[in-house]
Amino acid sequence: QAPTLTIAYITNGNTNEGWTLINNGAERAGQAAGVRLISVAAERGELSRQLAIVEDMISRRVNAIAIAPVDSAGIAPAINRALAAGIPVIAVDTGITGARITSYVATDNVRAAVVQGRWTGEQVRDGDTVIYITGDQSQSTGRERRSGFLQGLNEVRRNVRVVEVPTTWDQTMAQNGVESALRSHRNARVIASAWDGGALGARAAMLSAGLRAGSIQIVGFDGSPGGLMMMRQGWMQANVAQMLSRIGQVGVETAVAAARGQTVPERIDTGSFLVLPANLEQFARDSGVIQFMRP
Amino acid sequence: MNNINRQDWFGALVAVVALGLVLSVASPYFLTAGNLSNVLVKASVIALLAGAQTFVILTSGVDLSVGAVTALAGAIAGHLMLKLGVDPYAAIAVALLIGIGVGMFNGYLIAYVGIPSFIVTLGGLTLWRGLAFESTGGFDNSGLPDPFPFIGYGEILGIPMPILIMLLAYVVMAFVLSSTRFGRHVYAIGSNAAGARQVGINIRRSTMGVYVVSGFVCALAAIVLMARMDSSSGRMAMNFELDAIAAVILGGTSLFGGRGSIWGSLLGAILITMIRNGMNLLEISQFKQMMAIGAVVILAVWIDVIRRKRMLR
Amino acid sequence: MNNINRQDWFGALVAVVALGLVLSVASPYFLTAGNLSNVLVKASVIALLAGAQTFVILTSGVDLSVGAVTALAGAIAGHLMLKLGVDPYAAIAVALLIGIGVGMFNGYLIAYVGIPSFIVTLGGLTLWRGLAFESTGGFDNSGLPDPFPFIGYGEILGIPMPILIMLLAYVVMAFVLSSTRFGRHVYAIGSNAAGARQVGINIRRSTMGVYVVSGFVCALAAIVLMARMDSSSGRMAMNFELDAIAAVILGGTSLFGGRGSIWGSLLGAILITMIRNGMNLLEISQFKQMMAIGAVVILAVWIDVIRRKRMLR
Amino acid sequence: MKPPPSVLRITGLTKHYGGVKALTEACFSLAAGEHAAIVGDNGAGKSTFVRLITGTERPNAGRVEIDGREVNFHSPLDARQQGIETVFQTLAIAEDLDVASNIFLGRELTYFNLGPLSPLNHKAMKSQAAQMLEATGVKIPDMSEKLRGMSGGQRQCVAIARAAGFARKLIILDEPTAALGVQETAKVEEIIKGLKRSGIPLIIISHNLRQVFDLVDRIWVFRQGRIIANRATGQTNPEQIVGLITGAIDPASLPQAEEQPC
Amino acid sequence: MKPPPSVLRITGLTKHYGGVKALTEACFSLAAGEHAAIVGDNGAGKSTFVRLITGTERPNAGRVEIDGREVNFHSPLDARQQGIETVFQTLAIAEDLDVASNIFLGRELTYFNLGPLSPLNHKAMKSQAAQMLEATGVKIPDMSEKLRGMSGGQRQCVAIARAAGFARKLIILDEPTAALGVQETAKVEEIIKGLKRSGIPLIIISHNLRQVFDLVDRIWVFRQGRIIANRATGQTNPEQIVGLITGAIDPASLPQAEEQPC
Ligand SMILES: Nc1ncnc2c1ncn2[C@@H]1O[C@H](COP(=O)(O)OP(=O)(O)OP(=O)(O)O)[C@@H](O)[C@H]1O
Ligand SMILES: Nc1ncnc2c1ncn2[C@@H]1O[C@H](COP(=O)(O)OP(=O)(O)OP(=O)(O)O)[C@@H](O)[C@H]1O
Ligand SMILES: [Mg+2]
Ligand SMILES: [Mg+2]
Repeated sequence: QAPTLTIAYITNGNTNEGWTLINNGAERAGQAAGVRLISVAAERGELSRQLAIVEDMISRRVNAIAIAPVDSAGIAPAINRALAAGIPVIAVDTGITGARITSYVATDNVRAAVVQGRWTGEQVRDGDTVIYITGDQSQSTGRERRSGFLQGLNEVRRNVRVVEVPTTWDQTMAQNGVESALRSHRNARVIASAWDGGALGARAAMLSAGLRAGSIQIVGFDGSPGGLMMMRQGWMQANVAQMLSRIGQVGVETAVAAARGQTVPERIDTGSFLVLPANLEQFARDSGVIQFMRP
Repeated sequence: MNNINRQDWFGALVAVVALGLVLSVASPYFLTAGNLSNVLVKASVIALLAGAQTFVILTSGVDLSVGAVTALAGAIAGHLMLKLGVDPYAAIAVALLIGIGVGMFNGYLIAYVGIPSFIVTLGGLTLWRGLAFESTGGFDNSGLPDPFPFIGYGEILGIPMPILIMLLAYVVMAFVLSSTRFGRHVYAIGSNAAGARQVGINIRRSTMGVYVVSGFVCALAAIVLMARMDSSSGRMAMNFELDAIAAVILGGTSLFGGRGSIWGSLLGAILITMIRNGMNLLEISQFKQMMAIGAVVILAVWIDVIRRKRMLR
Repeated sequence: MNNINRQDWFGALVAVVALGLVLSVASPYFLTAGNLSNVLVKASVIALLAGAQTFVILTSGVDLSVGAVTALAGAIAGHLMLKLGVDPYAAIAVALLIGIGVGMFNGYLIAYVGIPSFIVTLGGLTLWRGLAFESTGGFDNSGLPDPFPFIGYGEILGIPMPILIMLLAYVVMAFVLSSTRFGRHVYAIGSNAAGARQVGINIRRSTMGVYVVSGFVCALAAIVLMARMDSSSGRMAMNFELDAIAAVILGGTSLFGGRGSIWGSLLGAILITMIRNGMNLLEISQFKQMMAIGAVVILAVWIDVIRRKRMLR
Repeated sequence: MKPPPSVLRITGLTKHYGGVKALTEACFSLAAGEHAAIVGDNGAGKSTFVRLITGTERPNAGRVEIDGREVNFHSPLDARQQGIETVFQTLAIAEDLDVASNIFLGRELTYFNLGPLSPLNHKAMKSQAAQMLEATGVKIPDMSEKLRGMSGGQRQCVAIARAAGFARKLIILDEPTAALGVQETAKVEEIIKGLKRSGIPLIIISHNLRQVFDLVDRIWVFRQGRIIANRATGQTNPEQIVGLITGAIDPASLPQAEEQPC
Repeated sequence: MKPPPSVLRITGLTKHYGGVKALTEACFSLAAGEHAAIVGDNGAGKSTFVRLITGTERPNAGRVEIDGREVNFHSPLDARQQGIETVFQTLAIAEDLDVASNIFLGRELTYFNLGPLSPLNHKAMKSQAAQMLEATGVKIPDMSEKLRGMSGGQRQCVAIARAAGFARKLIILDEPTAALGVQETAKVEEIIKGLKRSGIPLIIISHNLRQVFDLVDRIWVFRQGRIIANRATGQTNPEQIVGLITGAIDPASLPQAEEQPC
């Protein structure tokens, strides 16, 4: 009988709902596969801390590493040392540049954001105003979602004024920004957010401006319980859902497979899904997010 | 010598007015009907935290845990209401008790054990936020029941509730600081702790009191903030501690204790909110916003320093 | 009375040893061959920043911008080398000059204009990081040319380069603080700035010097950090300022200036690194880790405080 | 004849700081209504003695009795609650507060009692402070200024006014007139004589022998951390006291009968 | 007869803090080798005068000449570079440093000169500090202790030793013996007499008239922020000076011929 495999799952320390779901998926996959899963986080999203964790895991000779890098490029030297030590490395959610990793499991952020942009474009006419709540532009996820969104929007409508609300993935920042934006752009038709927390902020901003649910359309990104709840209550009209717990689950499954010496694909797109009120309940059930939503 | 321009907070007042003028020239929307009250509403949470912080800084301490305590009180209250179906008023009471409890914990370690406030509250910064995440599993709770919508968006006599709550807290805090025995002792401890002890002030009890006030006001801020966000989570009020401290110092209170006033902190909080808010009105990009915020904070105090020097001549 | 256990840093030493014992009992991986030198390598960047911070805190100032300055120097050096093809040694020189330049800016505003150090460096905290992002467009630069791989992973006489650089800097800083005129004035300013001025110390020049040292050492830390990460970006060293300050205070230096030693800060940095590292070894989950780190920081000082009280009896 | 009951009796009081023996086995007593002086070289341990009996610091050993009952002050708060007021050599003033606030520090006048939240009666404090200060003879041009800018003598008078105004059981003055001018010194000596008349016992530390002989009933001599002798003022003279302070006179050579036992 | 050249000449020196007139139109002069005393009530403006002429604070108006040349001190550093040493009433000591470091504060002995980075000669400083302190007669049990724990007199002696050891051009002492014991006061007076013999001019502020008449050539009287009179010690007496200080004697009633003009 083979000894139990040890798999390291190293997350990036993000503490929002989306990441909670991804991490839950990873842990469930670890249990299901019957491996020993060491699950650790780079505290406060600090790269050098994550580097230190990877090095610890190398010295512990784990059988495979699944990692959500804090920084695509910065993690590369440690990853290269892990690979050199014969440890397969699977990137989860965020890619790694500068290292030939075993596999990359994620939503294609650009592709998903293009869907968000197209949907938005279909809701507006030329000359309309759209508010876009931007994720942190110092991170590739934030940059990819923004460029994908703008790309998709421009494919459908060229003459749209986009008012950007910059944030660092912070809900209060999003709320304050949208409040200001609504003040100077009362005619905004759609608020798009780079993540669901921003959408929650947008709803609060509408509340404080005395606007009713639906008077401005909100489109989210993530498919997190909070976002889907908003849709259920009529505050959100569309949500580009990532298969959140699937990302974590597939990431760990792929790591287990690689540790067992099986060959795994270099890129696994866990896909995205445009959730609309019509297919909301179905999606919530199928993705398992429903267990985190209040009835 | 109580001329208005000799007050510690006069610089903050000038900065608020000056920045207000700049913004209303730069953006036609700044002076619109609701925006001024809007600035106050947005400032209300930072203002509450800055008010709490003022007590602490006046005793020459510092409370780095205000943001984390806000998150803990808010996250648990939200979790109780939405996940466990607890009555909202009971949840509010629990939040306030959490604030008082954390304040007592901080106060005990600082006043009775003698650990520096910086360490206790730096530890608290991650300890309480970690607890907030742990106890909610990292999930948000949105769509809060009554009376939260009223607290967040209601009005009494045309004054939005967040402003009302904040001003009420300020009036009480200002009274306590300027006109009660406890307030007097707060200043004395910050000015000369050893001396205050020698004349027979119970500096331990007063210091404890300061952190309890801080914890309680943080919980109050948590209630206002979650009502405003219509949701709560362990991520609430992230990094608010530095804004709160900056507001206090912009308001003219000395970081070394003993000198300053609470109304200055309110002005400081408004100033910081206007800076952040103004950037959004001007649609400045994320990175340029960061730079501008830093520069304006330095500039505001720079002008104040020059003014004071002039005055001394 | 120079018994080792009366030194300010003795508490940190005890905590390091105690935590080391706990970790090697709890996790078989802690004492593996390379792990001890590994802890030192990991501590090197925080240690450098804590060393810089020690100078500032001894004058009763505080430098909240150390992380941001590190990011600015590192991000620009990386951008110069990889995007603009500048020679690595020239880029290193530029990084060091940036550190000195920011230090002079801080020092000027604090010593000559008279703005509180908290405000100048709080403004700098976002100002410099914003500038780092802005000038690199928010993009990373990875795969650094020679000599960075050697700086990050090379060894001389079996000692890893990051440790070597850090220790060298510490020896120089310790000498400057304990055995030069400048070092003596740093302590005097922190102890009694008005008095130091009255006896004819040029407190402005010395204060300026302190911030220049801080800026320079931050740039040095940036070079070590980017070499270790084999990349640089504006996100480098995020939130390191609180760790650096905590290391200094854990090391026994008083936040009010005039008292403390630089070797304590090294011990403090090692302690903080071990705490964070130990949590990973013990496989504590993310939220519990946050709580544990906060609790251990408080606990470390708690024990020290009790030890000192015992000693006084 | 039975000796009058001691207000304060101290035996074996000892305080060492690391290797520095600030005070060793001090033994002292003060009768009801008695005014005593403590004299001695710089560094003889006089202020340390004051800090120990007011609870500012804890002794390494020793026993303090007030009115025949042992007391164990953990902080100056305990001493103050027993009615002991002190002017410390370091004055214990809050530089950021004004004169009235300093005089009433820890004893604020309030409109009614709500514990720590009692509302202050600013007006009463201001007028009473002015009155109390007047007794010291010092002139303060603007009473609402903070103490930070005040002259050395002005600060010292604030501390004296405070202690003199609130003492009930015992008042301790550590070099109260060191920074005072001729007029102010005379006024403060008047205050001390007034306390004598009202029967409040007092301990004064002073380097001014003229003052000591003018004011007190008994002189205690400290030397190198020990209390080496005490003499009733009437039975000694300045030369003898100086000799004891400097060590030129061996205390053992003096008649023991005149010593106050303790 | 031509008057001897003035080392220090001050005219119209004025300093107001808000509404408090600490010093108004002060006029003062000091001849080469002369020792002068400044006397006056608490709050009369004596320490303010010292702070102004040492550059610690800037005057609102007035002119300071040293050796006949106008000087404009922007900080105490400028004064020190001219060889002026001062014992401030607030002592200007760093409580966290030990005795030797305090005595050599700002004048550290070094092995060789590298500007601010000059390496300190700890040994030389320690031994010289012990010597300089001995002259003041104070006993300090452990020279390597920090000043924080030291007694009032010990601190004051550290500041005196520092000033006396480094003065070249002028030495200013603000109530130097206020906290000193009998022996130490005598020793410090010895030091002052030594300075007189070596021809170093000196200004002493003191409330002790016995001391003043013993030590100096001329007495300047401050009253309510003004210099109202000056008298050569030989031509006056303590009663007259007390009268001037308290205002009992009108300075205009005194013969003007004996006044030192300035
Ligand atoms: N906290 C302390 N740490 C170390 N030494 C101390 C401390 N407090 C006092 N000492 C030492 O104890 C001795 C007695 O000091 P104390 O202040 O009692 O003297 P004093 O008699 O009041 O002198 P003075 O007349 O100068 O005020 C001195 O040698 C002093 O240096
Ligand atoms: N920084 C300041 N702010 C306000 N008032 C001040 C300041 N400095 C001095 N004063 C006032 O100026 C006057 C003169 O003070 P100064 O210290 O010169 O007196 P002094 O003659 O030295 O008295 P003493 O004999 O008590 O030391 C006092 O009334 C004092 O309160
Ligand atoms: Mg004393
Ligand atoms: Mg004076």
